[in-house]
Amino acid sequence: MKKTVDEALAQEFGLTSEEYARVIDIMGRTPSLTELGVFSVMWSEHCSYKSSRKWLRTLPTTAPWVIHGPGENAGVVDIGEGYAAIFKMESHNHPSFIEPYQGAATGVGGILRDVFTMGARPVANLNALRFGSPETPRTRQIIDGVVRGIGGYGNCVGVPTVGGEINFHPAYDGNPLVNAMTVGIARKDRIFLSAAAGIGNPVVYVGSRTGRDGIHGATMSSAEFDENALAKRPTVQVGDPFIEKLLIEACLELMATDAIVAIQDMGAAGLTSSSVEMAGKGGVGIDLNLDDVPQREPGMTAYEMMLSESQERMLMVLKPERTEVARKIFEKWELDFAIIGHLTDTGHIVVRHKGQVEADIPLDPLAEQAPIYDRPATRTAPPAPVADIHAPLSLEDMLLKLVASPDLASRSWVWNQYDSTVGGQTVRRPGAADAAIVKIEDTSLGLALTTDCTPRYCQADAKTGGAQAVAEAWRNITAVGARPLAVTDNLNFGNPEKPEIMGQFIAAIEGMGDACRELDFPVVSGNVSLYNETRQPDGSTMSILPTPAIGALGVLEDVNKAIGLAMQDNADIVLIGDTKGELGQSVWLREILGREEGAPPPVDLKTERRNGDFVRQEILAGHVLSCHDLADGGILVALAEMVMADGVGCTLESPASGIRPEAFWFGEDQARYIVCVKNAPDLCARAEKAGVPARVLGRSGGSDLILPSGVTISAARLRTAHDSFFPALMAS
Amino acid sequence: MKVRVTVMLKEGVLDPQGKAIGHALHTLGFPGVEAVRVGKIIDLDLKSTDAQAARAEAEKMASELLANLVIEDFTVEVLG
Amino acid sequence: MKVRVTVMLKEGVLDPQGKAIGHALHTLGFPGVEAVRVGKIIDLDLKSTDAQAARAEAEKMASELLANLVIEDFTVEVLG
Amino acid sequence: MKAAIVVFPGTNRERDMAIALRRVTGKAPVMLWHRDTELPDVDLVVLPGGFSYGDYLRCGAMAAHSPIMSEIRAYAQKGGHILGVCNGFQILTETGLLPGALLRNAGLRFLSQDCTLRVERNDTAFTHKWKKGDVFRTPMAHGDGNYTADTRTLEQLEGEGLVAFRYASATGQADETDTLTNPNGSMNSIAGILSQNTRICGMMPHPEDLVDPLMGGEDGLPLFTGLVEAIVR
Ligand SMILES: Nc1ncnc2c1ncn2[C@@H]1O[C@H](COP(=O)(O)OP(=O)(O)O)[C@@H](O)[C@H]1O
Ligand SMILES: [Mg+2]
Repeated sequence: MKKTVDEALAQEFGLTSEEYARVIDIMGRTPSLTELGVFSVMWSEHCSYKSSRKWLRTLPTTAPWVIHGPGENAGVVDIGEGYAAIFKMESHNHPSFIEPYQGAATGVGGILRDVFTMGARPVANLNALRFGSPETPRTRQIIDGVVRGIGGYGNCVGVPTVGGEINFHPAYDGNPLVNAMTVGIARKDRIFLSAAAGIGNPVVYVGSRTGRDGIHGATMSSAEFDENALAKRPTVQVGDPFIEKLLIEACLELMATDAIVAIQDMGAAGLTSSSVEMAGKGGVGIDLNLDDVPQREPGMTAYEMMLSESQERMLMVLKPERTEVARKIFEKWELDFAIIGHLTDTGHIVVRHKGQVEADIPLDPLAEQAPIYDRPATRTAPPAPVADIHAPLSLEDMLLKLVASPDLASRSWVWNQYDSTVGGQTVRRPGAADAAIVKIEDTSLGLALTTDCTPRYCQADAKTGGAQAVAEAWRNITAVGARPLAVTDNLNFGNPEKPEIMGQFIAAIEGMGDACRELDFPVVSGNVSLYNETRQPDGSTMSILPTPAIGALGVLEDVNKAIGLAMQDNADIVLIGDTKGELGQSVWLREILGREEGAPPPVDLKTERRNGDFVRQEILAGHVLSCHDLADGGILVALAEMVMADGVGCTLESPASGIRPEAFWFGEDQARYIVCVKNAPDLCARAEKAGVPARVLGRSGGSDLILPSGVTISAARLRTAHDSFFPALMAS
Repeated sequence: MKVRVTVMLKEGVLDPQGKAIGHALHTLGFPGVEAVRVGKIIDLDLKSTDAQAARAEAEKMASELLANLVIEDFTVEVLG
Repeated sequence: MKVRVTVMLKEGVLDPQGKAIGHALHTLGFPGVEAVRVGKIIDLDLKSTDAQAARAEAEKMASELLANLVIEDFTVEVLG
Repeated sequence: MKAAIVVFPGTNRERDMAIALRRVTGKAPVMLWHRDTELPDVDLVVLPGGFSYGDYLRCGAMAAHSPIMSEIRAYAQKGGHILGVCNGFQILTETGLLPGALLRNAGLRFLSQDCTLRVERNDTAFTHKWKKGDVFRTPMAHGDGNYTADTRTLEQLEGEGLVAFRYASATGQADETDTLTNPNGSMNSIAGILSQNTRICGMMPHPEDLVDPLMGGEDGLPLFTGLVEAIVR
């Protein structure tokens, strides 16, 4: 199978004519097949961020506590006591549609490697998921596979899965989103980077063997390449969490020695991107001899090995005199270990196989001349406000319907398949607080972790939606008493070559950037997933809702001060923040009136900050028994969630707000929290001083939620409604 | 009719189980093992009394549910 | 030699997987399924070139590791 | 009490177990590697939870053949105390040190949730801090915890009182057919069993993950404080 390299092949590989011309210019000749493969993956959207880079650069990425921002395998922040938290989120959307179990599983595997490659022991996983209409059988299959896959991988490697989020919308029918986040912990002075150094130093391959998995998964289908080979060339990668677990332990053991100069996981575009990036960052050349690459299948070509996306592999540059120490460690863990090359001073990557030079590419132009596009963008006009609102049902019927609706129903069916306690450090499991809390062993520190995004807000107004996603994440971390430190993002959008999609993308980033700046919440890592579109039977394409998922991290200096969201007995219930009754794009509007309309609730970042800082202070001062931030579903849904958590009820007062009841109870105004306190008057006095609106909603006690009308809904009844959605869906 | 559906990973797809078992057999003192592949058997008792029909039915079940054709192949065998 | 070890749950041991598959097949519109049992295949590539020896070796592996005789039975078949 | 924890490739709850043991003994347990061929002089050997060998083939099957297991067998023969939790329990059944087997959960899904256990006897090193019939909460996290045994084995276990813990309701009712209280479908709601000399205990749930109020409670602690008291040198 000898393919001639020409422009047509370059196009099959996903390069444009101009890009191919640039390749020829850099090489000064027609590239070899392997070289073309290297260029095409390095210049793919996935590796080069060619449509997004210009805009990503506008995000704030620094703060005194940021140790490494974007550009490394994951973001690194100082959390105190000599420790750093290392975290990142990454998508595996397309693979999860093709093969939900393996797609999601390998997504978890990939993000774990991004984190432990920097020297961190992974301590928590989260996952942000978006599925199509729950009614379709294919959605159920995808949910089943994705949840099993995330659990199958995370449970086996022994990293607790402590949080995440799930939304449903028909826009995800052909494009489910699987965004996985990993958080790890390292000593602040023991962080490993990927820049190679030391001419002559050995380049070492460890982990699983290389097979023909996922070759060119990112840029083209291999079917066109050679039809007969399709069966032999699975684009689906199969994960082996057992090997990953060994790899984590072996790498951490090696990292405790001083053998490593640089290390990088082999992610997308495997050996190509890892070797090119390590050498490129270090400003050195690299020679690889593929004869020495551990191979799973006979007869693999250089092209196949360079582009394989086989999982559970890492590339390292070692100090030559420590190579044997390293080899012993990997032998102990029964993993492949091979010296496959060395660093050079040529500034080129040279790939040899069976005595032939299969590729010889200058690294600087490969990186520096990678395309960057400033794609045309059009902004979508903000939607008109909603009008003609009326409540067709009683308050209790609407509440019961909402807590059972797909986006608000209990996710316990999902998280009960994820090991959330392994490690013995999980202080708050899923559902117990707005952010999950994981203690850092041998310290008093706790990490607060969450993922957030409200895609329907982003669809209506991408800028507000981008800001809201960041604000909600910040609020969730604040609500447990933690100090928000930094975020990672996963920007999931449609085809950037469409001006309106590019417009959404740019607007969402503007909103995110504004919020991150105002809240001192820099972006330290992230991932972009574009082209999330499905061709419709009529030839048109359907794009997903713009989904800039935010993963966020905060720290508690004293983890004992963390609080949860469960209603506490015999306490005052106070609402913090102002309520205007924003029903545009609300869950209420969609679930009760069947309308997806209006403008999302405005995000006022100064208010967000003031209210949040106040709540956090109150929590850390020990005045707050429990706290829940307000989001989807508004006040009444939040109260119901607090009641359901531990079965402690409450009696609500008439709001006398001058707002329509449904707008008061279900409006999704931002920057709000509900707190349980022993002494409401004192809290309200302090709030007034701080310029923070606060009002008493009622008192806790009993086991019923009692509405101002006197109508009583038992915690048990709420729970039945809340808990039934997932099991019923998945049993059908 | 009794029908046996055998499901195996496609050639080239990583078989983590097979790999681990092969490894374990080596350390257990079976150096003569060169490769291990793991598969699934689904034995079906079908009402049908016609071998032809039973096979067709089983093939349909296999491609719709029993095998994941993205990564697996299957064979059907009528046991009688 | 290629040898196939087939491991099935013992008669009488509950097979929840088989039951679930049977159920799923019914709801998928295969009412003709009366019972389903699920088992495992372990295909071994052995260095041995002697069928007799290969079988003996596989039987030893099966009873030592591949099957748990408390709940499972196995059969060995030399594929050649 | 000197304790050792055995680590197999794929073990992942050794740290949790070490924290629980350190909490009651005040010192770090000895960590053993599956290829070790010598057991140090210890009073308790713990096989912790995890996915030894990825749970491939059968949970615990490959670990049961590790070099260290022949030492542990000899240690058992001499009357040593062994605790196997989750994957450790599976390994103990695969080695034959405890009877029966652990099948895939009846619902065919991994179960990570709290369950309640009823203490069936309190005259063993593992259970004496409780009263017979006591009920306590503990997390469980497994895909294959559905205890099964043939009728004779089951009769023997019950007849000789070798069931240590049963899944039960908060009020202590055990019902094999109730998926709420017996989530994995175990026969006779069996969650943990003992060897004939009551020195070996295997159980599926994770008391080691509930030994600290910060993590939600200390319901699992009596197992460990009890071991320290019972096994005095
Ligand atoms: N995919 C998931 N995996 C694990 N936990 C999840 C997942 N989706 C939601 N959760 C958990 O369910 C709870 C409620 O989620 P969500 O409604 O998104 O919270 P909020 O609106 O307060 O941010 C949280 O504890 C969250 O971490
Ligand atoms: Mg959230």
